[in-house]
Amino acid sequence: MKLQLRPYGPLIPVLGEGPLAVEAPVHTAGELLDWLHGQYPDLAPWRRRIACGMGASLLGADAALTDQAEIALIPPVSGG
Amino acid sequence: MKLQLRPYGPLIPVLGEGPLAVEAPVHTAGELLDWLHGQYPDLAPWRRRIACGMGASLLGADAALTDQAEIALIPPVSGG
Amino acid sequence: MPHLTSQPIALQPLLQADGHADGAVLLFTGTVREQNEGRPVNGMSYSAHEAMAEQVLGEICRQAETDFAISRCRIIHRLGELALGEISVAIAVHSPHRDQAYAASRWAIEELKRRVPIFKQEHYLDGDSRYLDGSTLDEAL
Amino acid sequence: MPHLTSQPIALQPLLQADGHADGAVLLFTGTVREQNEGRPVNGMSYSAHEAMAEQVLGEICRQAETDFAISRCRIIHRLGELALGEISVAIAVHSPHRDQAYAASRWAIEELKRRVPIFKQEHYLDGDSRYLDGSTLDEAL
Repeated sequence: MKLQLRPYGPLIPVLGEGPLAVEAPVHTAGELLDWLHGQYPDLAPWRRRIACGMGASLLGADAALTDQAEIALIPPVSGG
Repeated sequence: MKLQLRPYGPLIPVLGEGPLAVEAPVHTAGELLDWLHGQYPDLAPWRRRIACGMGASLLGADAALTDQAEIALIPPVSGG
Repeated sequence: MPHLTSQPIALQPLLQADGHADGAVLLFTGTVREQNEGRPVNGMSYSAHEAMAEQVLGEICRQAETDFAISRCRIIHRLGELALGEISVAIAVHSPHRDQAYAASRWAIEELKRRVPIFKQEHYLDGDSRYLDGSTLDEAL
Repeated sequence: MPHLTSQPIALQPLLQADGHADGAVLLFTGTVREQNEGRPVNGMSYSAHEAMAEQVLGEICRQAETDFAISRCRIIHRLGELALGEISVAIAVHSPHRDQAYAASRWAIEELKRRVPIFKQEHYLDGDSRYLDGSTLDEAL
């Protein structure tokens, strides 16, 4: 499906400012991240450390994605 | 000996604003308080709860008093 | 009142009480330090997933108010470029009693660091910059 | 800088940092509440053994700075007649890290309540007044 990816924080130097339009053979948030790690080996430091978000909510690994969705890619947080 | 007593806080309604000039047959801070409790039965709620001070320091029970000293009578503290 | 701002954080409104029911106010502020892990720092950038950060900060405030029985918790986090000494975050807790104020404030700053999608980039005196490593979100996949 | 004042406590100077070494500032303020133990209050008077209170407050600040490895501890206590909502005490701790700031601030307010010869008299809405019971000094005889 087609997705708009929006990387945050330290993912921006790797993936660009975004939104990043991709066409990925995936159905869930977990599959999207697996696919993304395959496409972008430079994401290796963030293996199992990226959360997916849609709107103001986080998505579980099994959350179904919909075509054209905008998905936030959220690395570890460091506010304060 | 002659002493000037300076009561603080809730001791003021009992002993007056002070300084209170007394002539007391005592040598130490502990003896002074014992004598004072004898003279002022209304001090009963503060039995073992008054500290004596001289200048900016507290006096132990055995601290020797000197004639004409000004002695602070310090009830439980309630700042904050 | 938004939790995120690109302007310097004004503390006075955070300290202002709504009434006279509270005996304790505790204000925590975090500021940009001149060094981190031994490296001289000359500034900091903060960015955020703003919609999510607003929501999570609101949840933290409401949960602090409920769980610690305090009257009010407000959190403001700065975004953008910050110079040395500038305030990056302020947490103000108003409470009838001080015990709860300290506990709630301490909890709120830890929750913020653990859960809120804000990202800190340190700028060093030597011209280098670095995103700081942080706390992986629970839902990370 | 004296620790006791009969003027309203100004918070801004307490928040002002000396440099850029500190990442955390914690400000605690105690204010006059509209009720205590269920009785409606309309004001408070604070008096002190001023010389001794100044000295003990100075000792508390210095000990906080040493024992908790913080940069600065300042305490200001108000004396005289206070209306509802007025600040009776402010404790400001500046510290490189927040853990020590919270620990030092908490310790300082407890020490103040335990050791500093200040006396609080509550004034009630019904015209009655009462000195609050407090903490007996260690040297009490």
